Amino acid sequence: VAATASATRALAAEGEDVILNLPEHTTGLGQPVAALGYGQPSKWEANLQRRESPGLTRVSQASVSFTPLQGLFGIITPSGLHFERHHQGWWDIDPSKHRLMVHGDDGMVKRPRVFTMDDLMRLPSVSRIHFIECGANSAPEWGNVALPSVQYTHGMLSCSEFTGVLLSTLLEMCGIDKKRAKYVLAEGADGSSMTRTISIEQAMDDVIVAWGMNGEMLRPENGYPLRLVVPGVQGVSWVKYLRRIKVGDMKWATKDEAIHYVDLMPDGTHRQYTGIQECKSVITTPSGGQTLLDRGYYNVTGLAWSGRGTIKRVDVSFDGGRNWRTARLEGPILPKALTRFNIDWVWDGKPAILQSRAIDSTGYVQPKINQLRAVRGTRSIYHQNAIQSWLVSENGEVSNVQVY
Amino acid sequence: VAATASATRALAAEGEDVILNLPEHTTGLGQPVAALGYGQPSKWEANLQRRESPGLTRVSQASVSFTPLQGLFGIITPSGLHFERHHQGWWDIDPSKHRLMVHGDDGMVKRPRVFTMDDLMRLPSVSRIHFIECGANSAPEWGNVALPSVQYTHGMLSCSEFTGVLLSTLLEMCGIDKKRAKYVLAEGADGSSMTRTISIEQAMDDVIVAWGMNGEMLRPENGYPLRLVVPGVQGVSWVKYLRRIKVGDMKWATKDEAIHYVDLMPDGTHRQYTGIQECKSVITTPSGGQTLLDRGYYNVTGLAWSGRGTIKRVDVSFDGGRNWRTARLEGPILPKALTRFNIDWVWDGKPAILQSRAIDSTGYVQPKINQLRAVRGTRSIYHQNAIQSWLVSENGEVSNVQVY
Amino acid sequence: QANKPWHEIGRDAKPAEIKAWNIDVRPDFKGLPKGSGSVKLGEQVWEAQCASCHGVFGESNEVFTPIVGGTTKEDIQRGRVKNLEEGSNYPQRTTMMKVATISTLWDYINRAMPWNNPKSLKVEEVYGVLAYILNLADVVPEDFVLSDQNIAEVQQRMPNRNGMVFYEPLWRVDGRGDVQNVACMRDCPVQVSIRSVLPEHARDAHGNIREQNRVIGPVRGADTTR
Amino acid sequence: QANKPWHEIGRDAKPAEIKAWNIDVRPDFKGLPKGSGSVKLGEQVWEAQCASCHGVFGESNEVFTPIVGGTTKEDIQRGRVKNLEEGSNYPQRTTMMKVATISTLWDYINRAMPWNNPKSLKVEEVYGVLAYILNLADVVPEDFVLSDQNIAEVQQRMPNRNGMVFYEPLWRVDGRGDVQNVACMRDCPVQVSIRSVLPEHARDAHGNIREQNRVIGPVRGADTTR
Ligand code: HEC
Ligand code: HEC
Ligand SMILES: [Ca+2]
Ligand SMILES: [Ca+2]
Ligand SMILES: [Ca+2]
Ligand SMILES: [Ca+2]
Ligand SMILES: [Ca+2]
Ligand SMILES: [Ca+2]
Ligand SMILES: [Co+2]
Ligand SMILES: [Co+2]
Repeated sequence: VAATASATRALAAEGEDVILNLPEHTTGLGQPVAALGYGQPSKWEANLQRRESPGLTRVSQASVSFTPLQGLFGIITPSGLHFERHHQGWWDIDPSKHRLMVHGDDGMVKRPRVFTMDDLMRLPSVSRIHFIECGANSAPEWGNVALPSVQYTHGMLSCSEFTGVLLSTLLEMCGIDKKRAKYVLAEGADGSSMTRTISIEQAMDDVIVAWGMNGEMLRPENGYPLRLVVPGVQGVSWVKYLRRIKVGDMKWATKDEAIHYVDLMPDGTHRQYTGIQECKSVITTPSGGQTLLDRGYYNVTGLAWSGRGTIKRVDVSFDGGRNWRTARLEGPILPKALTRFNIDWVWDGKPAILQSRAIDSTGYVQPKINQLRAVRGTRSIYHQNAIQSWLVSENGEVSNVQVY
Repeated sequence: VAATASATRALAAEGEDVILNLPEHTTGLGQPVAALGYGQPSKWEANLQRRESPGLTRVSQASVSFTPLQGLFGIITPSGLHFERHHQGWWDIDPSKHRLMVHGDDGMVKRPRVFTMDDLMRLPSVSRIHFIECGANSAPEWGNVALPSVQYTHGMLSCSEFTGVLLSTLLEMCGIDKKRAKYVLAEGADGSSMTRTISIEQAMDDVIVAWGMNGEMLRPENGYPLRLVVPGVQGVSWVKYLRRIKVGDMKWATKDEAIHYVDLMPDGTHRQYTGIQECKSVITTPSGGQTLLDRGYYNVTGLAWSGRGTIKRVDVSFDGGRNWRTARLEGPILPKALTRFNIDWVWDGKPAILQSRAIDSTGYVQPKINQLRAVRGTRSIYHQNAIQSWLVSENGEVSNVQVY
Repeated sequence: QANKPWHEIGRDAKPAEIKAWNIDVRPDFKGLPKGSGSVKLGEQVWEAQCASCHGVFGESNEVFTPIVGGTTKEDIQRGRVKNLEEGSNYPQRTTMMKVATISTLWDYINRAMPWNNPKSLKVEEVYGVLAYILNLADVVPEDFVLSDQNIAEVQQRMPNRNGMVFYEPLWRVDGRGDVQNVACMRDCPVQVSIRSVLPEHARDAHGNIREQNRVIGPVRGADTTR
Repeated sequence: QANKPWHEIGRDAKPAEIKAWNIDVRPDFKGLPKGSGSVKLGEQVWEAQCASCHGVFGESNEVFTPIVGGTTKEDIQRGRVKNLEEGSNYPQRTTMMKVATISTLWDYINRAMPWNNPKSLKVEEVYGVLAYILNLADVVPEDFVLSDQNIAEVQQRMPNRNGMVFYEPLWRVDGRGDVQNVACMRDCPVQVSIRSVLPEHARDAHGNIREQNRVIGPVRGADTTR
């Protein structure tokens, strides 16, 4: 035993075992190409999963699973980890049987039309990178800190390259009454036949009837074979399994714009039709529930986005908002898309409070939670875009706090 | 029977069954969130797989699987469909045991260092979208047409968002001898311990030591947990399972830069160290082996890229290169990344020959196969970046032809 | 202006097809099918097809937030729900407390309920079960028959009918919200102490965060079981 | 110039560690371990560990292109392989026809072969098996002992040693290649007829293309079994 122990010590002094003794993969023959016709992540990555937040909803078919932002890089969300929000469960629809109808009552649409997927995919298409964020992202923290990690505080957020035909192309070919048309209703083919009102201005601008996501078809959980992409607007408007577009002259006050996704104000009124996701950012590493390995240098990294345009600047504070430095932005910086930021930090082992603050192309500066509360109270659920604070304790553990 | 048939006819006159009889997914409850913690493509997409080209190689651990470009959208390649090229098989390496060594003989590196993944992932990182193309992409067609579809003619091509530390950051912190350092050797940890020479200019410019691909860690087939990203340069230089960076003053003439990836010229000499992937493009839909459904309008779409910079313009011909129109480019248009193009086309039912021709930021115009041959002959295997021609026959079937 | 070259792609929708899908009902009742249903019929439907999830009195919090509760006769008169005001101790925000437009309920029940068998109700059943819900909330009497003829009147009794405000700045992309910070960079005014921390019981409520982080990298997940 | 704040990340490499991994051998033989191996030893190694894949005489095309073949005594004198010239009918481009640098072979055999058991050869076995390959190609005689002392001389007998050209424009990102087109837009000069078509037997050689295309969209895969 003594001999073995000293042999081990000698080896350690010489260097690391994983270098000195070549591993099996350096001295053997690996697996063939196309072992997996459709590849999977490494088995060592199994911790990165989308997960439900226990207690948030009562049934999993009307629930949310959150994207593990704590472990992601860049701006593209792996489609397998795209957050989910279903109201009546998800389906894997036979795309050859799927139809899209475009119409309107009372001659609002001159030529009501039906499109197959074959038809739609022949039309002139665009490919654009956009974020999608649930209007209720960060909702549990209007009042106090409630959630342990960035997966649950900010994980109803994803960003993908979408491909499809502009809704304006469809509306124009169906001949809408441009004088009377004010709104569009988008309707899904799931059990809830989810419906949402879109303004005609945005419908004629950058809304996409999309089939492609990150180079392939949409995933079933995200609306295969067809969903609406409404850049900058809360996820619930991005109707999945899109089956119908109806043109009209009045907002529809659908269930999810009359009972939910309405913001309760201090005076007891609800704000209705608050679709825009305002400028927001969050540090993803280090973040809540993570532990720093050591003192010293860290590349602090995070995401910034704005439903109103592009990200112009992100500042980061390490002292709870007293002093700020401007972070590096990675390209591409695109409208209504996530932007990745990075900033140098040397941790001296003392407690520190990390915050990020984004500024968008309109000049809007991401607010503090107390500024939001001063106007909107603590009960509005939706559109919580406050600066997030992470406390790094002396033991290196990072936890969720509110500081302002 | 007569009654049933006439009932069916009546229904058909009224409209389509798939609209009039609501499907199960519109009248039932679907699946819960997080049914799959890591999601998968729709079962209806199973035809889109990466596949080997029979006869190209003799053993599948030293082979290629091709990306199904015929069915992809935008510029991001789904990681599960990223093409594979292995020389001694792939591995799923335990990342906690993986090490990167940076060193050089004779004091070429002042401070030879060993990095764990923990170390590397603390360093300042960048996230950038780049294409990777095998130097042998399109190789079987230097002489004559040989392959039935764009998956096999051009499918050693993918494009992802990569995240990692710039190689220059590592070289600077290890203290290289800037006067004497001329080249860098990159070495993998697989059985072949793949080695490639990189110029110090590029090593100090945009080469990335990457762990992230499309938001998550690299897939095992693509080098998990660490690979080199050498923008604009043929895929074989993007060493997977990267274990070692050595700084030196002479090119190494490794097996894959002295026996393969050398270009045989008409005079019997080989060109050595021909790494750059020059400007190229291809129409992906419609493409070889596809059949148009009908006459009429099509959005013709494809990809363009250049190892020397950005794509400035893509022209498309429908008459075998006699007349050309300029295509729409989708954003973002990034250096050494794929660019998606689209162009309107109305098929009149007559035979047509489709070609695309890319122009990059250096002014280089993608050549015709006869122009390539006039200089390089037909035996150089690598760097076949000729204009691709697709013949649309009267029956709508598209086939691979050469026209110039 | 000439038609685009893709003008002929797709096909005209047939009247029966539009009819089959054109189910939406607007706040002005455009789209509402003619018909009626009594509270009594509604009670039968509710007990057979809704109560298992929503509770016999629409009070259940098991499967979803309660449908009924928290509204008063006074609310029905004012058209504003007092329990939505700050300081209210009512434990839930029920459907009837929030919804301002009766069309929303008709449309939604018709398209989406029962949850596990949506679009199975007949028109009179939708009227009836909505009448039943409204009766539970004291909006209509027990012997009421809701119909396309009287629904506009009932709308005038919705407890929160005056509770909605259209807030344009968050509807328009080019709007400007009501909350904005300034980009102070040095010695900015903040309180030194931490205002809120993660409650101890919440630390482990989402499982062990250690198992939700990568096994390599600059950080590890904290072992939240300890 | 000050160190960057991340200067201390990582750790110094230990000499034994560098030695364990520093295996590359350059064309100037930097990195080549001292030692030697005979053709005779190489023959034993080859027959036991290489021939099953590469053939007894390095001629096999079963697992990879042949290692040996296609070179002549004349090539060895000239340092250029005639069979690489245009019009040659030699069926394969073997390793020995192409490789200009003997270091490449030493380095590669040492790091990668045998394919299913790489890095298992002793230094003298690498010298020996390389000597054996060179003997098969008539570069060295049967009784030769290859060593770090004489390898530079043997380099001077490599059949294709003068066959490599460094082509800088495809090495440098800012280079400019030798083939370029002009962006003609109207009435460009092209031949009307098709120069090459997919051979009939190649149509189905990759499986049925119908099954390699999506079941929806603007196109279908052609049924290439018909
Ligand atoms: C199997 C369970 C189940 C049954 C049966 C059921 N519901 Fe529901 N109901 C739900 C769930 C879950 C939701 C929330 C769906 C969502 O998240 O969008 C809901 C939502 C509703 C809502 C909207 C509530 C709100 O505030 O958004 C109404 C109204 C409603 N149900 C009425 C009915 C009626 C009427 C019936 C019977 C005809 C019925 N439900 C049967 C589960 C059920
Ligand atoms: C199990 C099969 C197998 C065995 C055993 C094997 N090889 Fe190989 N060898 C291969 C394959 C496959 C390749 C090509 C690898 C690649 O694609 O990079 C190769 C490549 C080579 C090459 C480079 C050829 C070229 O042109 O790139 C040399 C030299 C070589 N082997 C020598 C040897 C020697 C010496 C041995 C025994 C000590 C050996 N091989 C044993 C399969 C084998
Ligand atoms: Ca071994
Ligand atoms: Ca659950
Ligand atoms: Ca340390
Ligand atoms: Ca049903
Ligand atoms: Ca095979
Ligand atoms: Ca047609
Ligand atoms: Co939502
Ligand atoms: Co290659």
